[in-house]
Amino acid sequence: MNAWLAAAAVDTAVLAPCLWRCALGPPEERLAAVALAGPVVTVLFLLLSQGLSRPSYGDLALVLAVLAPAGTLVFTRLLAGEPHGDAADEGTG
Amino acid sequence: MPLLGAALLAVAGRWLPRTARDALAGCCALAQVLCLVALWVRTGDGVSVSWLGGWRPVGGSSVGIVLAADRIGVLLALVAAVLVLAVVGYSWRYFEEPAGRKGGVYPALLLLFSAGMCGFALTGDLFDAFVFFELMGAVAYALTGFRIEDPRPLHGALAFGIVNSLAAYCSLLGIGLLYARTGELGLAQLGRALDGRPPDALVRCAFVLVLAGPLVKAAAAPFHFWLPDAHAVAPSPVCMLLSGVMVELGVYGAARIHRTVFAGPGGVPADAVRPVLLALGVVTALVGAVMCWQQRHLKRLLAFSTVGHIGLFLVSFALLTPAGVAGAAVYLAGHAGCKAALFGLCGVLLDRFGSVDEHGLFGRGRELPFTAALFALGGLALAGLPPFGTGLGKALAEDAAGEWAWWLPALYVLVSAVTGGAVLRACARVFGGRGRHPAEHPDEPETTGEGEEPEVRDPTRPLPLPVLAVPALLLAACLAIGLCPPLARQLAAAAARFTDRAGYLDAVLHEAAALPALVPPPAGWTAPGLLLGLLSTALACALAAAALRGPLPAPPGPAPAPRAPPPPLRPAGRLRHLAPGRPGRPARGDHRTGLNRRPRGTAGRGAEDRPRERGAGGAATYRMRTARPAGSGFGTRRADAPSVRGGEERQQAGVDRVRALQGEAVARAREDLGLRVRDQGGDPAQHPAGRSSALRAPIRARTGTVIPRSSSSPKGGAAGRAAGFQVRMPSISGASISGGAASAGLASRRARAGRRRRGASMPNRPATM
Amino acid sequence: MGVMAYLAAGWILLVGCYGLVTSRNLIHAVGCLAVCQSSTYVLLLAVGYRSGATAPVFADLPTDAPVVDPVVQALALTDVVVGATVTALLLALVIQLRKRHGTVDPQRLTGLRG
Amino acid sequence: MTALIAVALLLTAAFATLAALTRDPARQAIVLSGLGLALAFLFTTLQAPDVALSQLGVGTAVTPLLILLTVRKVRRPRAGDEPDRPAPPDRRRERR
Amino acid sequence: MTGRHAVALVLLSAGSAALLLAGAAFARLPGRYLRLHALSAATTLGAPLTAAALAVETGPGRAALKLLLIGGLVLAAGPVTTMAIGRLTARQGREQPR
Repeated sequence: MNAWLAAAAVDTAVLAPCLWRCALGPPEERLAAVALAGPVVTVLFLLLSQGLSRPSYGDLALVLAVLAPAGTLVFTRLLAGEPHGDAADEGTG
Repeated sequence: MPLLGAALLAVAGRWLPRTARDALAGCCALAQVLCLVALWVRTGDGVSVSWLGGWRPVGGSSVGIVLAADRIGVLLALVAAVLVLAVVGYSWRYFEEPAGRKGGVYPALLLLFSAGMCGFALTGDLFDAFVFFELMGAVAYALTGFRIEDPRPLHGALAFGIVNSLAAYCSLLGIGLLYARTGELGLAQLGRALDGRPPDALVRCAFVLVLAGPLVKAAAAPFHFWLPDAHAVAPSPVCMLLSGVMVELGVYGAARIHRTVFAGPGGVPADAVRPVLLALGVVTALVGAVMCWQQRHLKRLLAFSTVGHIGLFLVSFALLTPAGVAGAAVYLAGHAGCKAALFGLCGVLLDRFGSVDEHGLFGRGRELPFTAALFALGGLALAGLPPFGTGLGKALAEDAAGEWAWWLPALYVLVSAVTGGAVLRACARVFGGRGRHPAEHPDEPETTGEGEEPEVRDPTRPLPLPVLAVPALLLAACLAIGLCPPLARQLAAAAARFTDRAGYLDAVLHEAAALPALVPPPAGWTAPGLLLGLLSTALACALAAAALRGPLPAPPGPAPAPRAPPPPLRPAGRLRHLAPGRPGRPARGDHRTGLNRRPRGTAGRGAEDRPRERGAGGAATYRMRTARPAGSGFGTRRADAPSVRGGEERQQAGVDRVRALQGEAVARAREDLGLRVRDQGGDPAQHPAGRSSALRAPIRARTGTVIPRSSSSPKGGAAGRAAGFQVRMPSISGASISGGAASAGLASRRARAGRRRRGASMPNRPATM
Repeated sequence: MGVMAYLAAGWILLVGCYGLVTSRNLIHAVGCLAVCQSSTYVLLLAVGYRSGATAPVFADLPTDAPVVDPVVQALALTDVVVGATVTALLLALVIQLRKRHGTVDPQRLTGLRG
Repeated sequence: MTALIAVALLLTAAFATLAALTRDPARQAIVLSGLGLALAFLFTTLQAPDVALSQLGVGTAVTPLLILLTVRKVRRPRAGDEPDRPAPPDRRRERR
Repeated sequence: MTGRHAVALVLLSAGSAALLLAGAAFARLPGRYLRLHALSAATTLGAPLTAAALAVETGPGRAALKLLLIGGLVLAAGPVTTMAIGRLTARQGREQPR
């Protein structure tokens, strides 16, 4: 257990609020929680790669750094105009 | 090989013409069959082992992936390949090919399916078995949804997917546990590794988990529910595959895994396994038989009979003796042939009449004597008539089971008699018009065969040859299995090999060339077997006769009094081009019940597609004019142009049917009006499809069709276009009122289908007839 | 750790199954299926994990370093791909269902089946 | 390291529970995305970066996207059907 | 070496503190727009600082460049996603006021 791993363990705590906020509210708030979790997990990957002294794990962080914002943007596109709530759910046709 | 063909087809399917695609698929399937036959010969009495990539075992341990074939496995693969070949031939002229872009998808899927099945049958590696299992499953979902015939139980197909996937994940968990325990993945290696340890709870847990997958796939008792729904949905040729071999592969997988991995001293003791599997099999068989007897939807009937037979296979296997396995193998091969043939014949009925409802088709099959003969033969074979392979297999299995418990042969006789009897009953009704006409009982929540979307809606076209030839050939194969004693003997030897666990381990791990000779169980006709087969057949005939004479339709239900003189025909979507003439029959009350809740595709297509060719505006036009606000151009235009072009011969051909139907159309239209008034008055409780559709019913009634959902604002171009599009489908009559299922997409898709067909096959003639 | 991983896998499976059987929406059911599937990943990888070992990627590693079991990782990879395929197919079926029935509620569907 | 794995396991289990208990599919898709992240983290701590990579792609991006697309298509069938229904106007015109 | 290590540790602790702060803010702040600010704190401070710490630790070279690239990516993507979510929140809030 070196400093990097310890930092990773500490930073994992940030995911708890993400989880908490992910459990509540309309989709856009949950999306904000996931959008926060993205950079956090990126950082975690970085720290892990350093702490385990495997530089190749850094690729994960790179992938996630590219993927997470893109995914978030696509989510916002898809959720836009989505009448949220179950009231507008299925049942018609 | 099939994988190669599938890839080739998927890529090349866009450009190749249809014939070439089918020929290519046929060649691939044929090549696969030939390969497997060669493998069968080469395997001989042993086990052929092939290590992929040349990772041969060193001193009995290996990390490579192994394919190990003994004859039971090859048999299964062979059956799968033959059925795929048959299905490719059957689908040759059966399906309308979907539009160009999706060209070769269907044969490609078929070949992929066969690859999955063969791989599952031949693999010697547990994880590979999982992968092939999932491949098989995924392709099966895709095929099931490929051309949905009966949209109502579609969620059954979805349940099929979800339940099977879940079971597969359970298997995977079990595999993970086994791996954790032993560090091996090959079946043989696992078995050997388990032999060295005392049995413990983890292994038992893994056993249950691993076997969950194949057993669910095999539709064993608590999980049988997905099968009939999926089979009712799937296109008939796909049903041939699903019912003929995929379900049986589940049994095979369970048997293989148990025999190889868990049968040793470190596994699960046989005394614990046997009662459980026996109970499962017995319950499955009984459930299948009883449910089979109650069905009137022919495909569901056949599907439940498959469930019943699966129960029988499970019982035979659960005996854990070579004789039982031999019986199951022969039975299975015979059953695959005759069940596939029966499904193929169902496809013929669907093709001709657009329905597979036993009652609705009453007597209509008289014009198809050859089909009738085949259907009856299939029913007899299902009941276990001696010369057929099913009879032989049943006799062998009964023989083996009789040694264990006296009542098991009785179970065999009962189940096969009931399922065969149900088929014979249906056959007599549909093709012979025997017995009293079944009464319609509209309030009964029963799945009928009405409302199917016929795959081929052009009955004037001559019946394509392969559609009849393939079932005939399959039945002949079934007969051949029974008539060819060497085959059965070989299978018996194979069964002995199958149960010889040590030999399998040796062959796989140490490449033992010569395996010890085994004493095969007897395989041949014996007097008791013959007698029992005859007995069950006689019982089946008696049951069918009793069902025809006695109160209908099924023993458990309350015998319904005939409520109204039932119509001679259930018009499955081809009455709408009749003139709005002659008020004839009294209004029928039963199309409120959800039997007809969907819009019928035929007339809608015709209306949309070739307005001037149609016989007349028909009932729906009549309805349209009265129901909609005046001045909505389509209905009136339609009524003004009732000229017929090129329909003479068709009318000659169908004149009596037309007469019978004319009045009904009008009656139906009137009924719709009355119904609509009631709907607007709003009595949601009476509405069969529940609250939501009742609320929407007035809207639908005004436009004569479904309009976009009220909540999502039918504004603008898209929705308006959709509505206009729909209005030109006058036939969405009572159907759309009484149901919640109509949708513009559906109707228009049919419209497109019709257009395609017309362009393809019958340039001159209305397809709706 | 070992026991905990098994427990976590079992818990995920159970929760997924619970969501599956109480689902009122087929899309939700498919999502729950994905949850169930993730339990298999967890189990497989936990089975292969060894303390103090590292990933079997030898690009930047001496070849005699202790590594975790590569077989389970291959299995899990296969599983991921298979799961994605199955999810996509099932969702396609759901769309079909919606087109035909106008609902994705299995209970309402059961009523419709009539 | 063990502590990290334990935390990741807990996190994964919590996300899974949440994903299974979220009834609305759109929200569930987002939670599934979070589950994918948690799983990827867990895999990395379990020394399986390649699996984590594919999980990032599949579990975090593709599956939730598929679900969201389905939700969209299901909620608004007209709009969803539109591209599926070419209904070639030329043929209809020539019929008339 | 130790000097560089110390700098890295300082940067790391700063980044971690920023992340933790963002997490706490995300949990505690009332109102959805306020919570979005927490998001930007993580992306503009936490992730780049940590990446910089790692880069300092590894020393100059291609690896450090990659780390900095990752940090820069997160930094650049942060405002964009925040803005997108904010716009989405605004739109949804207008359609269905809560």
